[in-house]
Amino acid sequence: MHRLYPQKLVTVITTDVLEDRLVALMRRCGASGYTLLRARGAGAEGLQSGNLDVDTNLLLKVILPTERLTGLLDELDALIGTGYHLTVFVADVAVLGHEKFERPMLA
Amino acid sequence: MHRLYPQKLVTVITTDVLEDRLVALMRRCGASGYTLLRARGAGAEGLQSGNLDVDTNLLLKVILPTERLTGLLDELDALIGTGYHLTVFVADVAVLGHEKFERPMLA
Amino acid sequence: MHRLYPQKLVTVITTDVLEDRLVALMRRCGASGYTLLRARGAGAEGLQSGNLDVDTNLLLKVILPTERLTGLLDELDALIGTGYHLTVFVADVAVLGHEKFERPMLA
Amino acid sequence: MSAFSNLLIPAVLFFALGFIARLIKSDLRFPPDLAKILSIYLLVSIGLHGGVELARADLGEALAAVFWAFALGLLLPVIGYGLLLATRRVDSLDAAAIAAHYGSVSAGTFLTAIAFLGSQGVDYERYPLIMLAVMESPAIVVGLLLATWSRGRLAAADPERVAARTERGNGGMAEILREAFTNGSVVLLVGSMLIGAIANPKAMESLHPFTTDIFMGMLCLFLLEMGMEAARRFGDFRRVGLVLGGFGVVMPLLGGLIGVMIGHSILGFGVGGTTLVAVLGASASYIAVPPAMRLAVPEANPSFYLTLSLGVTFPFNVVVGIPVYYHLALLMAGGT
Amino acid sequence: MSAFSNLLIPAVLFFALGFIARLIKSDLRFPPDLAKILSIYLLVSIGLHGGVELARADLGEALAAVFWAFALGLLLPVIGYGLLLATRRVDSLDAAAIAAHYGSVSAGTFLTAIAFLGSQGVDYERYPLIMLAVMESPAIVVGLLLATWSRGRLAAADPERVAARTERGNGGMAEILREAFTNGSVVLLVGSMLIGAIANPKAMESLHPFTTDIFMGMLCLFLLEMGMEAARRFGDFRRVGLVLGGFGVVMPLLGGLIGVMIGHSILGFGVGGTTLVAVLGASASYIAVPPAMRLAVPEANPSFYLTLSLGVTFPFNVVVGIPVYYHLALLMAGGT
Amino acid sequence: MSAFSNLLIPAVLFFALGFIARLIKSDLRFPPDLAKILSIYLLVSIGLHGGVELARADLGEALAAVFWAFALGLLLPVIGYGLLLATRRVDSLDAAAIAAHYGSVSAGTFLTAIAFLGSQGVDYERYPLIMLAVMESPAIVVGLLLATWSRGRLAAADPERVAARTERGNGGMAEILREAFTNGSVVLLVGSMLIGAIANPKAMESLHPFTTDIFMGMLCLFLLEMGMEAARRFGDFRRVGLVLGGFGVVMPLLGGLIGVMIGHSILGFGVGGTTLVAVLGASASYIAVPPAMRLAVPEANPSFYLTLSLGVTFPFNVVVGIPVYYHLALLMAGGT
Ligand SMILES: Nc1ncnc2c1ncn2[C@@H]1O[C@H](COP(=O)(O)O)[C@@H](O)[C@H]1O
Ligand SMILES: Nc1ncnc2c1ncn2[C@@H]1O[C@H](COP(=O)(O)O)[C@@H](O)[C@H]1O
Ligand SMILES: Nc1ncnc2c1ncn2[C@@H]1O[C@H](COP(=O)(O)O)[C@@H](O)[C@H]1O
Ligand code: NA
Ligand code: NA
Ligand code: NA
Repeated sequence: MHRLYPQKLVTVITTDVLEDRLVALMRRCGASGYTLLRARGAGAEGLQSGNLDVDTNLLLKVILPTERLTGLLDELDALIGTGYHLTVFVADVAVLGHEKFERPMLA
Repeated sequence: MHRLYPQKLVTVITTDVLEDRLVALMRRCGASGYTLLRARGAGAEGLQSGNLDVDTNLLLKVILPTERLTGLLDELDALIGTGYHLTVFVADVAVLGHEKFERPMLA
Repeated sequence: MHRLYPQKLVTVITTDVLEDRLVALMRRCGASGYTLLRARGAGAEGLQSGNLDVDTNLLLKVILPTERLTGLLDELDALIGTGYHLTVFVADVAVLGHEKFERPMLA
Repeated sequence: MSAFSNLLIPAVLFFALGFIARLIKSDLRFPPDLAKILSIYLLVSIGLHGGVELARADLGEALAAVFWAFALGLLLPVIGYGLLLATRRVDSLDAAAIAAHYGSVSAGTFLTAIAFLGSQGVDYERYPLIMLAVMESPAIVVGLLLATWSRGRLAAADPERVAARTERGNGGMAEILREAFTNGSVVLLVGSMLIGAIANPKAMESLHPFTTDIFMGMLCLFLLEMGMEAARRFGDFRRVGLVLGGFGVVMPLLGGLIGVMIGHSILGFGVGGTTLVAVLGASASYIAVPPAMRLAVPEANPSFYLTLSLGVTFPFNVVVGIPVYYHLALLMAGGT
Repeated sequence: MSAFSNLLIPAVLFFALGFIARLIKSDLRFPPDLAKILSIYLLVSIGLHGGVELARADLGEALAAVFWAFALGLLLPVIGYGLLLATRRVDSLDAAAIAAHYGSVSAGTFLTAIAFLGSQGVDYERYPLIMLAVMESPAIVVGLLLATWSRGRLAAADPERVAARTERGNGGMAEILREAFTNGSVVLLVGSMLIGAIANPKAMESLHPFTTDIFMGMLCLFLLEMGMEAARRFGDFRRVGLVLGGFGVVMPLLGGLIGVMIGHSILGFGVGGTTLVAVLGASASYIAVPPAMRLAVPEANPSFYLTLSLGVTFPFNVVVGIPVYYHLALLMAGGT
Repeated sequence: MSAFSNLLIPAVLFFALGFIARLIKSDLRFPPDLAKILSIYLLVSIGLHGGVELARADLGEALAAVFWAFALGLLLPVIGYGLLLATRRVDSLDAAAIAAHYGSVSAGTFLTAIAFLGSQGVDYERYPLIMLAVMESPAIVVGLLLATWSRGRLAAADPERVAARTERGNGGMAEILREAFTNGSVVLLVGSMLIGAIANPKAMESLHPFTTDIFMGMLCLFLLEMGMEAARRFGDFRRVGLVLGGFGVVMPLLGGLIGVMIGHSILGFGVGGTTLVAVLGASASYIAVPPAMRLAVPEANPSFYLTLSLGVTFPFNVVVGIPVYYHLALLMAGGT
């Protein structure tokens, strides 16, 4: 059978104005990397049409070993606590080559 | 532990010509918001290279409380019934701040 | 109840230089289609800012009947074996209209 | 000689470059938005030019041109639909969707024809610019009517299959008309034309470097990308097959012929204007009509209409068709 | 007559076209990056022009212009904040974020005003170009100060709610200043201005076709997209309500009036220059300030400030405001 | 003085602006496609110019230029590979991938050099334009050969590690050659050059405003973005270390020296042409070669070659290198 290992996939959707802050947060939480997608959408803060610098969303995906999840969620919670609007959800995934996701990014 | 609540993540992939129709559908089904990503791809309808207005795909993500899922799937089924090609899949996710996803968007 | 059938969603994140190769691989593995999203990110190979041809990532999503998963993962493993960096993860999803995903693409 | 000189026009050469780049499997790629940006630029620029001409135009002649543009847009899809059903290679909904493309026009082909006339030193009437703006919508409407009618016939034959569809419908006739006339490229082209017609002429002059001077370069880039796109679609030719592929060549020739007759005999244009009307008849839309069909005739398979319009008819017109229509126009002019 | 002729300027007409396209629910869409690309182009071009003027400017007059630009940028948000709190329709953090937009400027509106003056054959002083570059940052700083102050008051009233916030903070004053002055569009505008001022004049001439000749066309495309964006935001009007919507009209009139007084009476500009200073006062930022507020005042709801600045004040200024400020300037000039 | 005047060229100043914007952590960002669009524009424009020159060129001289371009493209990667292995900071596959970049060229650097010569009022031969188009591919081929050879040596040393690799291979030599010569930017540059050479000269003139008049402005925007990108890469300097960073400065000096000798002594160019050949030798590719290496030498870490080529060598050449090569060329010219 394949070497598929269970890990957590955390997805964050928010305004792309927060990009630098979120990336710093990922580093702090020991992620081995992260992926950013440009997004649009709508929600409590209204329409994000993606045409202006201020109304473009980003969707961040990060795969983490389960034991680092709590740390990440704590930080995201704190960010939400200061007033930022984040859509955050966690899914169970099975990764190929799990060691890759256990090595934190170079600072 | 974290306040992670189980909800449903529905993903729809189709031609972006349907954007307005899908967004209206999300509102009708009581979603609290939605996220759109630009996509390309291929499938039964051939290549969608993303270079022309007609062959760009969109990928829509919506998080819903489980009890609203059936209504949404009914509508999507109806759309498929009229001839549109939609790729639809549902995943279980755990969200942070579940009340957020229970408040329908303003009409 | 809805006709939701369990299938596998495989996500591959890597440099978009590999696009043609990955698409060919999807065809070989009998996928009924695939979806590509443009992405940025960072990982072991450093920053992929998305501004140059060489540092743009792509995120590929493919839905497969469970029995075709092993073939796909074997091929992806082989690609990783030749030195390419791929982030690969598999999730369980429930699809609408499962026959759609069982018909391989036209070659 | 003139057929050959077609291939010395930069715009045509860039189209060929794009096509060849795909054939030799080059990894040349355009960012996905570039084609969209260039096509917005081209539509706005042609619109403004058309508007300036409109403001100067003779009302009677302009109305005649508009009338015949409408007529072409209504007639050609019906002919195309008939031909397609006769091939027995597509069902009637696919036929309706494909046919609509041929009643509309391709701005890229039209502009290449203008560059061709320029390189031949042939002058042309400006009315075809107005006709271009008019011809997008009628074909969409006819296409949707043909589709509705086909659906009715299919429903009669097999009530099960189209039940869901007829029940919910896709909006009535009013909705169809609204969509045909508010189509993005129609709005851009017609809107720019109105602006060109009513705006302060001095202010319009300040737009000249943007809309005219750099125009040829923008067109070259656009055709480069379109060459790649055409080759990509041409690769789907197998799906379409030889008979249907033949339609992609016969239909523009037919449309071109009808266009020559209308341009020369009815509208009384010279060789240049007649060539342009022929190109309006011959060319098939790949920008405005496809999304409209995708929305309103979802049962039709887009790879059919995109392959035919973009992969077959477009390159045929750019490389072979334009000089042919020009020679037809010359013949007619000589013949009177 | 001059109010009407405003509507014959292509740039204004394209704005209207974009607005109308959304109203009639056209499927016209711009690729998401096009607005960003056009706005980079416009900022660089204005910056270079401003720089060339700066190099030629009288130091004393330039300093006076800069001083009053600062003053406007500091004063207007405070007035706006007061007015907004008086409406009792938004809480104080929303008021701070909205107010900041009105102390800053909209390059699109400013450029439309220049096109308007051009169409009227009215000459203008170049100092407002420099003022434009200066006015982005002070308003951001004031906005952040107002937000910090509001947060303090809220914390006093309800210690629970803002606890997390005050504890972690959003960076101190130094950070706020750094962010206000390294804002992307500030860097682009001020940087291009410096380049325009120090670069080799002969080399600058080689940029002329890019920065000047095609400028009007680029502005038209930009306003077309902004028209669509404004209409999209205008659709959120319900959320904002009539009273707040009224602020979006009253505030620019007030800012325009103050601008006319500063331009005419203090800086001693002619009708053209005075009109431009009025537009600086009247217009609200929709490019530089919103991201700054989103980052630093996350508690404020962006749909308020975007709807007001982009959906109400921007169209108001482009269609009604500019001719009004021009007439005010004429009145003042006549009155002396 | 001339070294200083380099810094008064708008293109160089915009590069600096982009670099500084990142250093001061401005949130200035370009939409991701803008750099790609600008680079397509620049390649097409240089290609067309080169083609026009090619059509006029003396065949013997052109062939000599092409021959020496090939020679430079083949020689420099070999030198670079040797130097890199000597540093003992990278393994042989990384060395092969990095070295390939230095045999190829950077169009951005080349164009900045042309702007520099323009600002100095120095004329130049046109053959280097043709050499630019030729130099992309040979370096890719040499890079792949070096990588294949390194892989062989690694396999001999440690058969396990590269087993999978050698077994499946990455396509044979034929595939390598095809990929090197169908590389997107090679196709764009060589294709445009052919079009420029064969197209109708009158039609080419209509492209002039697009390819020439607005060129400098487009170059400035491109360099602005590249300045940001260089700074971003420069931030990865730590990963690369001082020794390797030193290579990023020594290698272009070496390449520039060899280029000066070839340009002056072998090809007999004047100061302008010699400077440009030096820049061809000195500059490192950051557009064509990186994707080719990424595909064909996946074992090499892209952050090495991108940091060196884009973060070190590119800014070094733009700010320091070009005036240095120019002075070398002056020296040589004086010395004969
Ligand atoms: N129910 C939802 N499903 C998917 N995406 C959502 C949902 N709610 C919000 N979002 C995304 O999260 C962003 C911020 O949401 P909000 O904070 O509610 O404005 C929106 O612009 C959407 O892109
Ligand atoms: N098996 C699949 N996996 C992932 N995406 C798919 C799959 N099949 C179809 N799609 C996506 O759904 C779009 C529409 O599919 P289709 O209706 O089959 O043409 C395609 O263009 C793809 O982007
Ligand atoms: N832990 C992670 N979570 C999400 N995406 C990742 C992760 N690690 C790597 N990636 C993505 O995969 C790409 C290649 O990763 P790498 O091979 O580690 O450089 C990166 O550029 C990211 O987009
Ligand atoms: Na037609
Ligand atoms: Na203001
Ligand atoms: Na080199």
